[in-house]
Amino acid sequence: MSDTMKTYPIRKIVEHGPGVKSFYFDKTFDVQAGEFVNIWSPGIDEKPYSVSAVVDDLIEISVKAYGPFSKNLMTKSVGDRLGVRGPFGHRFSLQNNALLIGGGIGIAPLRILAQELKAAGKRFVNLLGAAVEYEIIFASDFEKWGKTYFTTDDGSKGKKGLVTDDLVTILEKEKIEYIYGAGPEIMFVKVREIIDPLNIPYEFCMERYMKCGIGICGQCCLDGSGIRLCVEGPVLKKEDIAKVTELGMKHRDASGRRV
Amino acid sequence: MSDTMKTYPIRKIVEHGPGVKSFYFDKTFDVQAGEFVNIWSPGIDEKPYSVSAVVDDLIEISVKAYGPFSKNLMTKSVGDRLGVRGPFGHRFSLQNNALLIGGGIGIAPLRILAQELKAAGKRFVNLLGAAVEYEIIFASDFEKWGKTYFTTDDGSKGKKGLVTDDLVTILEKEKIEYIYGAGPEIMFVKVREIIDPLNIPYEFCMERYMKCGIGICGQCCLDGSGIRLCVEGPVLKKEDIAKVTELGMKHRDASGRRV
Amino acid sequence: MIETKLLDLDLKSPLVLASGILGLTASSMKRVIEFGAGAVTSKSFNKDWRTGHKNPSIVPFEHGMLNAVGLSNPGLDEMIKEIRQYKEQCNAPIIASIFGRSLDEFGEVTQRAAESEPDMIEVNISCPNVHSEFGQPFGDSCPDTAQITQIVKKHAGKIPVSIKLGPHGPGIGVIAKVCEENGADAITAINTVGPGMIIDIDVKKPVLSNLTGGVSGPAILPVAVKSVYEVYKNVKIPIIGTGGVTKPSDAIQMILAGATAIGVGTAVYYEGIEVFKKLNDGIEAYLKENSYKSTDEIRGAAHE
Amino acid sequence: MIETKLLDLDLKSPLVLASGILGLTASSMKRVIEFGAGAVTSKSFNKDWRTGHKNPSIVPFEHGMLNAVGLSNPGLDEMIKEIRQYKEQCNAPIIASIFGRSLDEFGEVTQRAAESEPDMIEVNISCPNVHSEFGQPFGDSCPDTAQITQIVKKHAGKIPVSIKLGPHGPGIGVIAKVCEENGADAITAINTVGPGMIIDIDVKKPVLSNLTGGVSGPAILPVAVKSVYEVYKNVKIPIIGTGGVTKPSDAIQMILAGATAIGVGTAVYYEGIEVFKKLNDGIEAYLKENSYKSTDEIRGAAHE
Ligand SMILES: Cc1cc2nc3c(=O)[nH]c(=O)nc-3n(C[C@H](O)[C@H](O)[C@H](O)COP(=O)(O)OP(=O)(O)OC[C@H]3O[C@@H](n4cnc5c(N)ncnc54)[C@H](O)[C@@H]3O)c2cc1C
Ligand SMILES: Cc1cc2nc3c(=O)[nH]c(=O)nc-3n(C[C@H](O)[C@H](O)[C@H](O)COP(=O)(O)OP(=O)(O)OC[C@H]3O[C@@H](n4cnc5c(N)ncnc54)[C@H](O)[C@@H]3O)c2cc1C
Ligand SMILES: Cc1cc2nc3c(=O)[nH]c(=O)nc-3n(C[C@H](O)[C@H](O)[C@H](O)COP(=O)(O)O)c2cc1C
Ligand SMILES: Cc1cc2nc3c(=O)[nH]c(=O)nc-3n(C[C@H](O)[C@H](O)[C@H](O)COP(=O)(O)O)c2cc1C
Ligand code: FES
Ligand code: FES
Repeated sequence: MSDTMKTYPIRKIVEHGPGVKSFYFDKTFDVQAGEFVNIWSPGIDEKPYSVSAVVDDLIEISVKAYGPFSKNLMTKSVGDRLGVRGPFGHRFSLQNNALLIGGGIGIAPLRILAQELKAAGKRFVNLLGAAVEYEIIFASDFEKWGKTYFTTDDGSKGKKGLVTDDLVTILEKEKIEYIYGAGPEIMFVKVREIIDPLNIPYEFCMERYMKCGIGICGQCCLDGSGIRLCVEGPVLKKEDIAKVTELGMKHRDASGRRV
Repeated sequence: MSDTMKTYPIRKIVEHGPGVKSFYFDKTFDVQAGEFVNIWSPGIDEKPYSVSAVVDDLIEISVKAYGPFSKNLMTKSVGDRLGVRGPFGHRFSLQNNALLIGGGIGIAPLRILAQELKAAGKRFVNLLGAAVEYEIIFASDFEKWGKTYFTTDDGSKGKKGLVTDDLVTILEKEKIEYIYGAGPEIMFVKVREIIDPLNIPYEFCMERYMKCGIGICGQCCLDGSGIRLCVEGPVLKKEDIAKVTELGMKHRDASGRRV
Repeated sequence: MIETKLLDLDLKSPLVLASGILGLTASSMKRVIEFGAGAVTSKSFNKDWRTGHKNPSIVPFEHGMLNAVGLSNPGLDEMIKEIRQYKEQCNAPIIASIFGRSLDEFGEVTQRAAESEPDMIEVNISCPNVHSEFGQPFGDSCPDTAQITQIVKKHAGKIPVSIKLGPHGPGIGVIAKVCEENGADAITAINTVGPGMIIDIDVKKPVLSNLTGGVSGPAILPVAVKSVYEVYKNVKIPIIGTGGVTKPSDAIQMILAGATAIGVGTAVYYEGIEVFKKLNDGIEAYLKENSYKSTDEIRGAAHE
Repeated sequence: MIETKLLDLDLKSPLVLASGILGLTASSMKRVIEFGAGAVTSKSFNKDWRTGHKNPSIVPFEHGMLNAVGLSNPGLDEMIKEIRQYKEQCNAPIIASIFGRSLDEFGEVTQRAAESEPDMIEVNISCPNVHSEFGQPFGDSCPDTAQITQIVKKHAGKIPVSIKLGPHGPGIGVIAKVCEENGADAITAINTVGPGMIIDIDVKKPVLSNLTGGVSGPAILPVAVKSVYEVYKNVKIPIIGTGGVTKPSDAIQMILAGATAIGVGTAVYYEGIEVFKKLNDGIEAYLKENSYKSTDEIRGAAHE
């Protein structure tokens, strides 16, 4: 693990679909499900990305093209050097009979979680949703490892609709005792409305604008508890999320303003 | 071992005679025969002193009052704190059938050497000289550990005269195969005149004005080889001493001038 | 036994969270108090919000940290809200750190900041990351420092004012004296050192988006201790000694040099947010061992 | 492949022994060359010898070193002898480092030093340890720097002159430009940082007899790299990049920032006198890996 800046050549690139790619780097440190790295594109910017898998001697991150930075990453080729700092943050726990709910690129951190749950011999079920089929990355892996439900906005894969639509039924049918979530914050809000009444414990992998990633700038602190998402998070347990007074609300941008 | 400054309370003081004292400190690092420490008297100065013994959990240095600094040390009491940095420098080797030749306070480093030779089961003989009896510190220890000859300028102990007077006879009588020397440089010069023709290997513990003690200021470098006495010394082997072009000549003072 | 009186403020610990570290929100500053700080300092803010420099803006190296956040801040209005919120939830003193790009802005920001009734206003005239925009830090010039101190005092009302100085310029002792003569109630020393630069030898580019960044952390401790020593020698007003404090012995060096309170920033990275408790315990242990009743007994002792 | 041309001088390695480290005697400087340095710099000397400050005058801390030797030196006559002796025994370039307490002394010392025909004369106008005696370093003032550069050039004859700058003052880029405009042939950057202070918390006293000392070693690397970057941006003359270089990557950062040669001082303590070989090997390995033929191909590359 290294917080000091070091750049590594991209070893491999996989394109999952338009504007969704995985990048692979030499595994120079151990990493656990839920942890993230800061990716520096020299001359451009540096932003946090969850590690989505550890394959052989490579670590993988998966990026969806949103704005300037992620779009810049899409232009990178094998051999180009990117700064990789980390791993940062706090991991997922490993529970049995869990449901993994992933939305869009949020599926990335669930991929490595599934890897670890499998290795730990835990049973788990997956519920993955996205706008279109190709945004559901690693679909086949998830199916290989456990029962997997899909939803897409356009019905191009699995059921047309949102992951929350059949959530209750799946929870009962699959005898789910624990929930892991990763995706847009609006998804967490909706999921909580459903599962809080049912008293199911859970962990969500959250995102906030991050600057330092090492717990000193305060950029990622959550209102309510003051918890630093980059250190105590990005994976938060039910109890911690309950303390967050800004969930689903405006977040802070680079200046610290809520936008 | 620590080169950074740290002060320790004096645990014990032994007065050998007028202006000759041993000071004891907690043994906070391992030390070997020939190595020295830098002693800082806060507000006064800092100078190098050979470790003269390791007794139980204490390390000992032995000081003779010369000028301002050593005289200041004489005024210290048990409990007073002195800076102790080190150990610095390069140790004595441990050879069999050795003669330890000590002059004045130079006997100090020979004391710990004798300790180690004894522990290593080596046979050795001692030849110790000083101005007056009480300046021959640790006399009883040396006698306990091996055959010991004494000389004093005033005959108050052993033979009246210099250590060099009977050197040749002792070398033959005691079948000496190796020589260790510590004391005033003039003693080395005289001893070499005698033993170089006899082809006996030797090591001398030498002194030069020292500033840093850690090999960067250049104050203690010997003309000829450029060897740093504080790092490659203070114990030098015959071959290294042969390269020294300034032996017994003027030495450099704090400014670096030869005086 | 480590309770400390900073001017009229009662601090449970001499440790003050340094500006720019976890100082953006009420919740986060409250949390730092819960972990043992005696007071907190807000992130420096000015009139309008600033996005600051792009990432990388905060990068550790083997012996410290470089930062060029570029005084990013949510601006006056947001920060005042956070300070008010903090005061509702927490009664440990809070110091509002402010800056401006002009004399007028310093005055205006002070006046508005004062409305939120912070326990002290700290004036950052020494940030080395904003040269390009402001030229050399104001704190490097005696006349500028005098003017800023006056205008801030004028608008701060009864709220005490501390001027935050850097190690550079014409000599920190001289500048501190200027601050005192112009009415400053305290001095915070020091801001970051340098600035410095780290170059990645593989991509052959400076790592920080701003190219250079101020140096903080263990590497600057001796410079900070020396600065506090200089200030203490030159002024009577209390000092918030800041720079590189990571271990208890570092904090004690600061007190011996003359600091009343001790700023802690980068150590939050090296030691975790628990650093405040660790330092408190270490300072207390030192006082006990040497049978002192409070830090007052050893403040400035290194000058004797 | 690491052979370096510094002005007209041919160096087998870009590494130059920094002034004040093992630079008192011919024998010791010759030894440094044998261990892999491309050139050596003598200890700074002035007209009369100076005893300098009492010990402790050189004290490491966790991240670097503090020194306040107080420019102790055996004086002009002795040092000229040593330089002559060195040149008889060794053909690697030697740089004579000189200083003075007045303009005239700078001139006089230069003239006499020139007689011993060093390959370069380095002018130390940036030692932070002699304030009390000389006030702020000359190098903090543009007019002083201009005058000194002129008078030294006047007396140096055909021997090239490098001005040694500190990181402080009005901005090292500005000062370097002043040096260039007044005829300097090279810039050495930087001298020590700070100064700093270490206080022993048990005896409650500053450790250095001089109380404060200049900071060198790993702690100052980023400030040194930034300084070299600034100088390179502002002048055309070559730079001897100095400050905190300990690992090969440090030396490479210096070259990327714009250094032609690299000064190595405190690393002799951290890595032993073998450091020169270690650095040479590391630099060569880097050039090979990236298939460069010489350091010329990457000098200043961080500016692109
Ligand atoms: C702990 C953590 C882990 C992350 N892991 C990943 C990951 O595995 N894969 C990945 O692609 N991104 C991930 N992100 C988000 C990533 O850091 C960037 O924010 C994202 O790539 C967008 O950056 P940008 O500059 O391209 O877009 P920006 O210019 O920052 O934003 C452009 C638009 O995209 C929106 N946006 C920005 N980030 C996100 C986001 N993460 N999710 C949804 N909308 C967003 C913004 O609100 C804005 O509307 C993670 C963020 C955090 C804090
Ligand atoms: C590696 C090393 C080990 C040393 N070990 C010891 C030790 O175990 N015990 C000890 O007492 N000293 C030892 N010394 C010498 C010690 O460092 C001081 O130099 C000595 O105490 C005198 O210092 P001073 O300031 O009192 O006298 P100074 O003011 O330095 O000198 C006063 C007079 O004493 C003479 N003098 C100084 N040092 C010595 C010396 N070492 N031997 C003979 N004459 C000297 C000077 O030439 C001068 O004439 C050692 C020196 C070195 C370099
Ligand atoms: C990431 C970061 C941001 C900072 N932001 C500010 C700031 O906004 N205002 C300010 O006066 N000082 C700021 N500083 C300087 C610190 O307050 C402190 O003076 C300096 O870091 C030295 O202390 P330290 O070594 O304990 O961090 C910042 C420091 C860091 C590391
Ligand atoms: C013990 C010591 C003595 C020094 N003496 C001088 C000197 O006489 N003249 C000079 O120009 N620089 C002197 N310096 C500064 C060094 O030449 C160098 O500029 C500085 O130490 C930074 O480089 P470094 O980190 O590699 O040591 C000295 C440095 C040290 C550590
Ligand atoms: S991103 Fe800086 S504290 Fe979390
Ligand atoms: S005393 Fe400094 S090099 Fe030996």
